[in-house]
Amino acid sequence: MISAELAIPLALFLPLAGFIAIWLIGEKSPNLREAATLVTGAILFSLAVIVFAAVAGGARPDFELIEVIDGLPIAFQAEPLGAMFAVIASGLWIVNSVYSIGYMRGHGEEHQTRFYMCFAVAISAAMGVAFAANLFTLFIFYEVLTLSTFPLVTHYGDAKARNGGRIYLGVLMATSIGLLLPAIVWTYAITGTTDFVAGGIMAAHSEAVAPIAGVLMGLYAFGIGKAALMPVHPWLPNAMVAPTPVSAFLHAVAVVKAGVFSILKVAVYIFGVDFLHETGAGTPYMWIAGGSILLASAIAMNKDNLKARLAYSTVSQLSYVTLGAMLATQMGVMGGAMQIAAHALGKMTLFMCAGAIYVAHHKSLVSELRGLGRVMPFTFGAFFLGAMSIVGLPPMAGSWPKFFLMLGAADAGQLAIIAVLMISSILNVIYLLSIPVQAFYMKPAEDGAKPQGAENASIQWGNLKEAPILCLAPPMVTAAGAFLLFFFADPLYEFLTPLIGGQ
Amino acid sequence: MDDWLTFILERYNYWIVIMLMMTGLYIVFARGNLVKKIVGLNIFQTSVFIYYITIGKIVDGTAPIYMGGELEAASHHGGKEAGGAGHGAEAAAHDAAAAGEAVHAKIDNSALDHGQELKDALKHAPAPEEGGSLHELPDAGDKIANAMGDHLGKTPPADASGFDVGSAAGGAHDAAGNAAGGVGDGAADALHGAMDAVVYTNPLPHVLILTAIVVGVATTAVGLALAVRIREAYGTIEEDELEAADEIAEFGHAAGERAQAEAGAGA
Amino acid sequence: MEHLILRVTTKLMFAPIILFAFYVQFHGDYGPGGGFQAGVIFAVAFILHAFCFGLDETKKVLPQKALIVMMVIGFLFYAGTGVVTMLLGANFLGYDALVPESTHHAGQHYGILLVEWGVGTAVASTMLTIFYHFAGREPDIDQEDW
Amino acid sequence: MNLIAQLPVLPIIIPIVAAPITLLLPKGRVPHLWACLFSWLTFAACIALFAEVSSTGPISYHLGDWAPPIGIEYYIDLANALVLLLVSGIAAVVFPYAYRSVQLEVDERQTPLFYGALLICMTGLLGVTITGDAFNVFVFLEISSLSGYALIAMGARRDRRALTAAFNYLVMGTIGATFFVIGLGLLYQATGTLNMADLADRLIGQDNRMVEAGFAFILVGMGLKLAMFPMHLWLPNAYTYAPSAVTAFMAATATKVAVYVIIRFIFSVFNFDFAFIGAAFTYVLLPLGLAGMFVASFVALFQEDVKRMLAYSSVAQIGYMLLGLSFATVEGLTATLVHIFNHALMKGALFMAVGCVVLRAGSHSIYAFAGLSKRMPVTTWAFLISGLSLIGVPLTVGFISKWYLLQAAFEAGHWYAGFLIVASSLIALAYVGRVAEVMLLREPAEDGKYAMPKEEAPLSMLIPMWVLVAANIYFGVRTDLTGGIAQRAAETLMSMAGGAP
Repeated sequence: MISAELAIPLALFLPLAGFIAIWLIGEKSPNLREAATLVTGAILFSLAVIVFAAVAGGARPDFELIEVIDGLPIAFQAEPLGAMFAVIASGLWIVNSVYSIGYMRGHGEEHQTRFYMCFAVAISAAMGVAFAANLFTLFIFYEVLTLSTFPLVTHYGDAKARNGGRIYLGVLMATSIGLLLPAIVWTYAITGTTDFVAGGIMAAHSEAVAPIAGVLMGLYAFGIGKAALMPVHPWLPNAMVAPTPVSAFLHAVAVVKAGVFSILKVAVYIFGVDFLHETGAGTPYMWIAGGSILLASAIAMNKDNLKARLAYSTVSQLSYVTLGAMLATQMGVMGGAMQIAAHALGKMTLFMCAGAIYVAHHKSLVSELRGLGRVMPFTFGAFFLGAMSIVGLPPMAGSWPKFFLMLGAADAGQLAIIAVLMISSILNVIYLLSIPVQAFYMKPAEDGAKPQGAENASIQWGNLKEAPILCLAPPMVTAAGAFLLFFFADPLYEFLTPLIGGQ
Repeated sequence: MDDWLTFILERYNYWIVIMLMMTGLYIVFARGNLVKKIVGLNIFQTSVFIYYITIGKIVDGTAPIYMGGELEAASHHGGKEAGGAGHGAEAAAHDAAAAGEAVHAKIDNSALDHGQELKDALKHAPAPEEGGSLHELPDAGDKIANAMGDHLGKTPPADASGFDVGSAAGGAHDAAGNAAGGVGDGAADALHGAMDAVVYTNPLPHVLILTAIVVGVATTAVGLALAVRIREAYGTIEEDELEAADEIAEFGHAAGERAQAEAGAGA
Repeated sequence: MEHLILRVTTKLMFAPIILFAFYVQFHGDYGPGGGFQAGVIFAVAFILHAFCFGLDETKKVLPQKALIVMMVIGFLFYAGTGVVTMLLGANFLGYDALVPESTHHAGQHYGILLVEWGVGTAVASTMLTIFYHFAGREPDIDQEDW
Repeated sequence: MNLIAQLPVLPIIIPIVAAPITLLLPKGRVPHLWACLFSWLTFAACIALFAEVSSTGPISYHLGDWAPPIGIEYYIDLANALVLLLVSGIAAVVFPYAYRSVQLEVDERQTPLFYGALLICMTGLLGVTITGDAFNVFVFLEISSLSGYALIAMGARRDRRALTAAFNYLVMGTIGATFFVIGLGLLYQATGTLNMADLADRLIGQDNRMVEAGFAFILVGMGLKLAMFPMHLWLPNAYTYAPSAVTAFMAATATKVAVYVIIRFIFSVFNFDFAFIGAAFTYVLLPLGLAGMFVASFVALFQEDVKRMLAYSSVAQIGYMLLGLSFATVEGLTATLVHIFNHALMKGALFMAVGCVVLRAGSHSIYAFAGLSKRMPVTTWAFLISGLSLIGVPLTVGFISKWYLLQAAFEAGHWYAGFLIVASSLIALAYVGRVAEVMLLREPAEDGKYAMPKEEAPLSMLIPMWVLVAANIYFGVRTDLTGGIAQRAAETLMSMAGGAP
């Protein structure tokens, strides 16, 4: 059994070993190459679980790589939030890899080696973000994550991909260098440290921080562009030019999760919930997050392209986490943290379903999906469960974060936020649940190509045309995960309790 | 009115320097002909040479040549010490023997060394003229010290702050600065009387300027060489024509270039 | 024949100019003068020669290759003196190390002579090189065009 | 001979003795190998010197055994030991790199001259850095500049505009140097000494117009040399048309040394008692640094020529250095010293990468970079990594620079400057990203002017380039050498100038 202390550095370097293996194997033997990816993923997941178990036992394993500038080491320390993120990211990475194999082969994509190499670097960076012991380390891996996913976003290399890539890199780098970096340096200049400390580091320097706390929080909230708080969200819809596995990776596994994860970390371990509450620094951003939730939902409703709709749905859902952090109450933070897990599973399912539909039928518009449920019942079944989770309906995992967020809003006395959450749920129902309903119950449009069997009044098992099994199984697994998480919410709550100061 | 006139006339060397300097700069910027630019540059540099030399010039001073008797030599060098290196009185008196020795160091050494590196630039070197003439002097260190002490002692203490004495002792080159001008003169007169010996011009600026001249020659040579090459490459040395030629070359080129590259890149 | 007077005068002047160059060179040890001035005067003799007899004639006497060698040797003479003093245990150009037991700093004397000699050689050859290059450039453009 | 005692003079003696001998060597490989050998020896001497200084403290070396303030003194403390290390290190990398590039870009008959001049240029830069005598600074400065003009003009084989660029540089450089001499003259007139330490002593309390004028002349003169905005107009052309190896060397060292001279004069010769020093910080260095950062970056954004783009970027980066300086704090000075070092690493690597492209494509236009990743992947990655460093991405030296600079800005209370710094790096992101996109995502030209064979640059160029790229990463993670030393140096300089340590 590997100790948790050892597991952290291994989790960082293992994907890089996988990177080299993938590189060396290359196009010579695609099967071997994919095997390398999967083996890496499996080991990585078990490492993350080891860390998770250790953290659950109350340990805080740490590891210091190198001290770059005096007082600024690249150091790692596992705490509940990070351990949870690591487990989610590495676990979903396996699912995503399996799915990628099916998708990329089903599509006959080029540059597959580069694709898997970049994935390996990105997951390593995600692990770095998850275990970062200070803002400095977090920033480093945050940037590595941005850069390593850039080739994924521009995978097709055509004009559209170039444009999407430009926006992706432009927004993420501009916000991180332009806002996040100054925020970190400012924090460092004031407090002399960037370490994540339970209860926050600002409280001890409240005199210096209090006047600028609002500004600083704003720099963090918008500087962490990956959290896609409006108006720094445009990179997310524009990154949709990438192959679907990439979208799934961006939306569920690593990238946006790294963003909201960072926001939570900043709120909890840099500002500290109490300090945030006292200064009210988060309040303006709470409203912005609330606005972001509603606005993105409204935009999503008007998107006919399935992936675009899901992208805006992500923007909306991410703001739940930001909202939770900015509520500056214990329940809010808890809701935000659980939202990371719940949304990962739910959105992963939806994206993989979208990809599966595309692989099987080359449909990407919502309006084209009518009746398709009769041909792809498993896919749309999974989609339905995922959508339920996102909306927040029991018995899916997504219902818990909503519950905690409402509790948090009530604690904070922000009744309007509760209204926002309610309206948002209704909008979610409209734009997400309508899709499987249409697919199962409505006839396809008169014009346009109709998949054989779509017009049947009921599912005829002989006519099924599902995506390849490697594309189909993963969303079903994650949908099942979202279902199970509903029942195991209590262990997760217990696990995350230290985050909000409990024992 | 008189004050004004005196003020202006006393500083005639500065006016010359400034006029030359501005003339040179004006030529550099206003003339399009490259050779004329170099001429302007030369005038500009020369003004600086003149400036350096005039600040080392002493009324009634002579060239710093070895003149005979050891005592006399000692007194020159004592004087030169204070002026050339411009030590404050305290500094000079503090360790006159050491300082005396250091004098020649500055003189021939700076000449040599400035020269050394320069020579490399154009394989020239300035002449450290005084080098040889001073070689015996360290022996006379004690005497220098004594002479120095005497001179300094005789300097009217009333209007001599350490700094003023130092510069004045050197023969009142203008080192006293604008503010200390009058004081310096007075001190210098006093010293003249006291020394009753040969006063000579501070040689250090000359040595520096020798170096600067070498740099100037080198610059001119490189500049003219470039002008010749430009003439061969472009057929003109008029700046506006050069710019026009480049413009034609660039845009005649660039338009086609872009189209070609776009086509090639399949953009 | 129109240059006859000039040429004869040049021939007469050539040797005295060189001689004066050497005087300035060595007297530089005691009074105004030294390698830089001497080098220029030395070069002037040859430049005068080139004016009256043509550059090709001068190049026969002092070919350009030789000038480069002179330049390098002159410089190395100078730098070499410095290096030698370093090898003898003093600092760079610490002439006293040349004759360490001297009571009246004879090393200074020798050192400066050596250095000046190198300087003179280098300056003379550099001046001539510059002159050769400018004067020897093929005039591929008509005079009027300048 | 006691080698340790003679160490301070070796970085000057070694190359200056080697340089003239290159003229006598036959054309071809030999001058190059000769110059390489001596550049490495110089580097070794500088390393030894640096080790000596960092362990035993400042060294003073008296030329000709004449004690300062009369004799010329070489004075080496941590600040200039760092710059010495930098200049000689870059030279040690550029010299091996130069061979193939020079073969293509410089007339063969001129190669011995080229290497000789490059050695002299290096000597001059080392001399400026090492000397403790103000007039000596001028002399060495002109040695490096004169050889620099000649080196730039040698680019005329590929593009005749190199000649005009060199001429303009010569005019501006000479004016700058002459201004510097005027400034020295005024200081000499005021104090009667040229030794920097002695000058500092005697300037105490002399807050008169002559000293002020002297300072102004020195600042403007060096401003011209270091291409301080708006006196940078000579630089883009000079860097664009010079042979690649020269650009790589000069971009990495020449302006840095000039910045060092400004630092040396402000902190070691003048001091904070002078009101005009504070005014210079507030009204000259700060606004000009900021303006340079933005205007030059912005101009760089629209360049079609990658070399020129990088040249403008250099002007912008100089803005960072001046900005760090203008905070007048230890942190700011540390940031400037760190950035001097780091920027040399990144710009050296970038210009070397451009040199590799020029070798194969024969052009440094951005169109020649189309699809480069498919033709010269090794060069492409070198360019990308150093480009990321220029932007300031973590794990590269650029990030370290930005970090120090930002920290200095916030601690000095100039928080707006902090945001302007990052805003300017975003422009860097845009122009580097533009080239990166062309390299990675465009298809290479199949025919026409920019078509080129799918062939990497030779190893003799790749290895030196990757040494610098590796340094970009290494010093981005280990900052003991840059950050630690720079901080100690900054503290020393600051205490010399009488500022708060």
